[in-house]
Amino acid sequence: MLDTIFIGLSLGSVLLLVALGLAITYGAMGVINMAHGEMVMLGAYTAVMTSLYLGLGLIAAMPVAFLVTALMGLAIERLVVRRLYGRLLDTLLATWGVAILIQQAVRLSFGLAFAGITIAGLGPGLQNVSLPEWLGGVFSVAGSEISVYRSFIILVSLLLAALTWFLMYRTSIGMQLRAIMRNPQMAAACGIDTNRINALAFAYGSGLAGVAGVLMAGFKTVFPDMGTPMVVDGFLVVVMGGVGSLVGSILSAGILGQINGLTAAVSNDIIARAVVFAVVIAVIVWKPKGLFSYKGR
Amino acid sequence: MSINRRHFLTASAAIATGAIAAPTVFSRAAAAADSIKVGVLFSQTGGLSIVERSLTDATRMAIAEINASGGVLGKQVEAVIEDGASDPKTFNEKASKLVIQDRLPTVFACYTSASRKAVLPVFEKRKAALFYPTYYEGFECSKNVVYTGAVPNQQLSNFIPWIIKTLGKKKFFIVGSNYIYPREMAKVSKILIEKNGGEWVADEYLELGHSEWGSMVNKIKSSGCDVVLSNVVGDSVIAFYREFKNQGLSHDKLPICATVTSEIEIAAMGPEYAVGSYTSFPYFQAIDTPANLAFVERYRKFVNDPKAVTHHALESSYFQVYLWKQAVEAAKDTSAAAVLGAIGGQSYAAPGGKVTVEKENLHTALTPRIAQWQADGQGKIVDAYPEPVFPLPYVAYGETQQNLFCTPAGLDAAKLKG
Amino acid sequence: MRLTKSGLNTATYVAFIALILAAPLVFDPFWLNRLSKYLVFGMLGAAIAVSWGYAGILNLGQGLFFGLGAYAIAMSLKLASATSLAQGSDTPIPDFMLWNAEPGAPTELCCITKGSFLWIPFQSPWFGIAMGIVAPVAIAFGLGMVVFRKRISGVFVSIITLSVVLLMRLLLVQAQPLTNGFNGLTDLGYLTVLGLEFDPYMPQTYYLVAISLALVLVGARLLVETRSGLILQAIRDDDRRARFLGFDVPRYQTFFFCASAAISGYAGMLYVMASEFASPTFMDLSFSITMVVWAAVGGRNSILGACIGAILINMIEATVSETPALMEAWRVVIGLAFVFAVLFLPRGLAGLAAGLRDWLVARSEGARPHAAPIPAAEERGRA
Amino acid sequence: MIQNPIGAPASGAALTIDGLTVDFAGFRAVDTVSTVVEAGELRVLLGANGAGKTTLMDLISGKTLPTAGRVFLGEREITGLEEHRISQAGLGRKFQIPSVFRDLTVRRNLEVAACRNPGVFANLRLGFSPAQTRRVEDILDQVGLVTRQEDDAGSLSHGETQWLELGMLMAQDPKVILLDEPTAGMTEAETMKTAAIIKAMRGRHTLVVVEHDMAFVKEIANRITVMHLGRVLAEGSVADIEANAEVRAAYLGAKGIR
Repeated sequence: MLDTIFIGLSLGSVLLLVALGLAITYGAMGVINMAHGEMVMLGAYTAVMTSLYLGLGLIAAMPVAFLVTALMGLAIERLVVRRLYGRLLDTLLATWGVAILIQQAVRLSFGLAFAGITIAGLGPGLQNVSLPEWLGGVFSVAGSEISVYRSFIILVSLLLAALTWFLMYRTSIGMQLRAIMRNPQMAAACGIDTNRINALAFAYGSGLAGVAGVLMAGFKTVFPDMGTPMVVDGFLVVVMGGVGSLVGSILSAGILGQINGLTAAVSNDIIARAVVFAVVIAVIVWKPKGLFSYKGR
Repeated sequence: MSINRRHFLTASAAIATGAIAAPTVFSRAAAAADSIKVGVLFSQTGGLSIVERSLTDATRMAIAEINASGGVLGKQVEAVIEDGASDPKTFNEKASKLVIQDRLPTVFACYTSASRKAVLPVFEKRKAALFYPTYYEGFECSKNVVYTGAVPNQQLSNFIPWIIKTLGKKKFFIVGSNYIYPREMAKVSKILIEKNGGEWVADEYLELGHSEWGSMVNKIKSSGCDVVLSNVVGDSVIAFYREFKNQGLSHDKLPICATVTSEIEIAAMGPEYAVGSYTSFPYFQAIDTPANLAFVERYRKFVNDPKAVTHHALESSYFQVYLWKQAVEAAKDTSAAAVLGAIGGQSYAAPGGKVTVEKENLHTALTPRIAQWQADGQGKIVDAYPEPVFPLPYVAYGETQQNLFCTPAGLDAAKLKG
Repeated sequence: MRLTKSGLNTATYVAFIALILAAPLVFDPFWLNRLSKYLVFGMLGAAIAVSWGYAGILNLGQGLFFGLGAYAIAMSLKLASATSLAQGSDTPIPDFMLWNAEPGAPTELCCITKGSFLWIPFQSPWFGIAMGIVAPVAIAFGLGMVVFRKRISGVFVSIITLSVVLLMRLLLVQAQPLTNGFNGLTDLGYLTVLGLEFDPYMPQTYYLVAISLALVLVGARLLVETRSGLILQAIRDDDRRARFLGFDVPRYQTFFFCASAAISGYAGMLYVMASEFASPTFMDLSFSITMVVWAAVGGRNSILGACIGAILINMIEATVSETPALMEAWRVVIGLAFVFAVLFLPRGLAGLAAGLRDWLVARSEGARPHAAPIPAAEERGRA
Repeated sequence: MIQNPIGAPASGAALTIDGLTVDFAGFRAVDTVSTVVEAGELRVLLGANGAGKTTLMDLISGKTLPTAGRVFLGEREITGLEEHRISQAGLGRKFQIPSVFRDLTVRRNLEVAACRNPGVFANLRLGFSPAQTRRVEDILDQVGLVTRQEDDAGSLSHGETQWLELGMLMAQDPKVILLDEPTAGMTEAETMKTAAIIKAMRGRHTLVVVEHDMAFVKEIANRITVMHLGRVLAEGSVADIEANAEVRAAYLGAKGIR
């Protein structure tokens, strides 16, 4: 039983990793960034490349990945998203195009494949990252074997959530961002540089996705399409939790993780996934604003 | 009807060239007249391109070799390559382009069953020949397809008894991706397990492409099994093996015995996660024969990648071009009917050993082998059949070499009921 | 001659329909078949314009309706195929059911696997055709009644439709003994109506598709021109205002959602006839999003525009992907095209055409256009 | 249940409000408000910001559900019905922030409002009857938007948008119309034109108007209801209210009505 709950917790933490960035870009900025999954993918590739060429380990790869994907996010915000504020559903379509572009760029080693140059670590193939010794294996708690790496992911995702909370609620940038969330015109009128704050927030959200990618690389396959299914799950978490509510995203990731883990334990993973979809649909129909919406009503 | 259509074709082809249909301008079918054109259709893009690009490469390599040694019937072979984009819809469309627009009698195509099923109507109704290089679930008896990959009996009939008798493992946990191939492999396995005195404790499935293995591995841990039979495909494989080790399981005590895990997946997951596990395939890169070593060498040179791996479907993609060449030369004709008529009985000394296309069902006799994965990412062959095994696509229904269901006349459906 | 907006609009429809009906004079059977698939996609574009452009409902699960239509007719055609008749049973039975069934199960549709009796009525192709419309409409109706009654709008509708299509796809693949799972339904018979066999490479199939598309375009256009269509657009602009004018908003939304579903289901059926297979990939998320992008590029507020957008993008995709130099890069080209279309053509190609139209009208009136082009449609339903 | 001080609606009453109360988590935005608006009357609702005027309109028109109390339109009870049902029963409403169909032309806006039949199937027909067309053209004329009829409503000025919304209410032709600050943000000239339109609507409709501009109020009002902190403070003719000491104290301050 304990290991089942642990698995649920772990599934939830993986969901949260992806959803955290979305909670910023979608929840706070209203941008449906379909390329978020590709940010995760780029983060994972950063882990592959840094270990291949710089000999960096998983931990050291995290800040690098954060930087790489944050810069990428900044570029996307500048070039695409900025032109689409207020056209929520159009951001979905444009970033879908961006997602296709990024995927194919990685697959073609950023165009170098045309010149016949292959770069180890890129290209269409499957890549991987080895875990450091101390993150592999298991430890025992009350007779249950608990995976070290999964515990590590839970820890990191909670730390990142706490960091995000701190940035949002305890710094002036976070306060400005929350002001923009509620009323962009008013915030601009109050002298908040909305362009700058939006760009920073988008970069931060993308950077979180990059860190998530590094952690994914530690136990999943790294390949150009890896991000696509993740972004859907991430959106479900954020919408169910209540758009704009960080705590809501955290709790809904936890709830969906446990539902998934428990259902998978008593029946199977396919049913578990179906149940997760059904729960999300039911919650949105029941409470369209999400479980923990920051607005009243 | 056929006269009608031909008339229609010639009448409209001329107009079409200059018409708004710009795409016809790019048709490469109208190239040099004294070459023999064949179609090649695998995914160059999308998720499956990971594997399928290597199949295109192997096919191109075989064609290049054939051309270098004088071609077929004195003519050069020219490949018309299209991209299936990992999507059955696109496979269907491109297959109809190759067969109907470019009028190619023979196409080397498809990795997944789903894509093969999507192109099948194009080949069957338009009487073209499809060479299909992948191991698959069986249950097909098309007279327009030459199957050069393994069918369940060629992967399992040696594997299951070997696991039970040699490894001494008796309690199977069967796990697979949720589609027809793993389900059929499971069905055949269960028959064999029970026949050999073993038992199976679970038969579980995950969505294709699923990469979250936490729950499943936890289930395996608590199931009390002593061996895992994996029919998991694609990138899920990697996540599976990694999770398996991360949750503290080891192949020494609880080996994964797989039917799909090939050199590609092993290289992608990092060999340390697979050391000690087993796979059953007719071909492994590690087959230690001069022919195979030379083949691996040539392939690496061809794709300009000194670390490129070879695998079962890749080898089949390669040798099936030679089988086609032999059939064309035997018939002295490149038409689909001639190729399909002459292909039965053709044998070829493939990198992995002798292969023969059986006259009865156009499937290929292959040599089952079992390999144990080593730290260098190569399989060590631990068991091999002394000779190629006859393919039985309907083995789950009790098909035997003496009592074939798929015959030159087609499928004998009456036998399915028994 | 004085040009009018509506006159030019009608002329565009007439010209387009004349063009697709004349295509067999120019194209060979292969391109005709390929074109018929693209016309089907064009029909999907029109369906999206109805629900997105006119009703403001961005359905990210349009593939569900397409897939249901496709499976409905594919089930009938599967039972009509030669192999289904040759499975050693008195009644036709799909080959895959035999090898998915438990050993020793009776080889009858009634009871070979759990739920296989659902296939029995599909022995009549008319039932399959009817279900191809009825099933999508029924699901759209149920979904609409719940979602729109609860006043869910905008991106939340999108998320719900997206979840529903993913859920249905999951169940479809899971129900392998009934649906052949991931491999989908292939090896189908031809639909034969009144002795006319619809071989996908014969002109009659093309004409079936082309005439269907013409009817759908005209029908959809008329539908949105009715008072109900007008009220629907009013609801899209401001549902609260419409409510206070006395209109039962959810009913209007559900009605047009169903209309869009019916068109998509019909398109699914035609696609099966043109391509001879049905696959769960029709319900892939990427396919549903791709459809929306077609409509966005063509012009979400224009039925004909969205339709032409779908046809054009597919033609370009085919051309680019069959150009050897671009074999691997064609997706980059397509991705870039999407981004640019969304950024710089918010009203799609139809917006360009409308600008041209207004310019022509203004010129023929001898005056300069009196109003600037309509600004980009505001996104409704921001949370 | 709150006691009913008025009882069943009197015949001749267009709108009867009986003990209407709404409680937002302990805060009573509208507290046992009762009043009767006679058919053909133009009633002005007066009150400071937060007095509960707009909330009262929300409760009448079905936007918000009341905690207690009842609303009658004529003799029919409309408490708790959905907005479109209340509207079908004969109540129209203009919002404080003008609300029109921005992507439709001015004419189309009025045509939508003139579709008397609410059903989706009943409206599956093309075009409008000559009578409806005439009506739409009359209204265009009355609200002075004839020259702009083919423009998108989104391109109208603030004042024009207000007039269009008033025109839509005319086209809808309900018995009772609620107008929430019809002159908010208007210039002097625009206000005068609005007053003219509202006067023209009088007689044909019963009107309830929320308004701050006292000059405007004096121009149009029959009777005034003053609200304060969610309750009715006073009700009477313009002169009555101007003379009312309680109103002066609570709302108008010492200076009285200018």
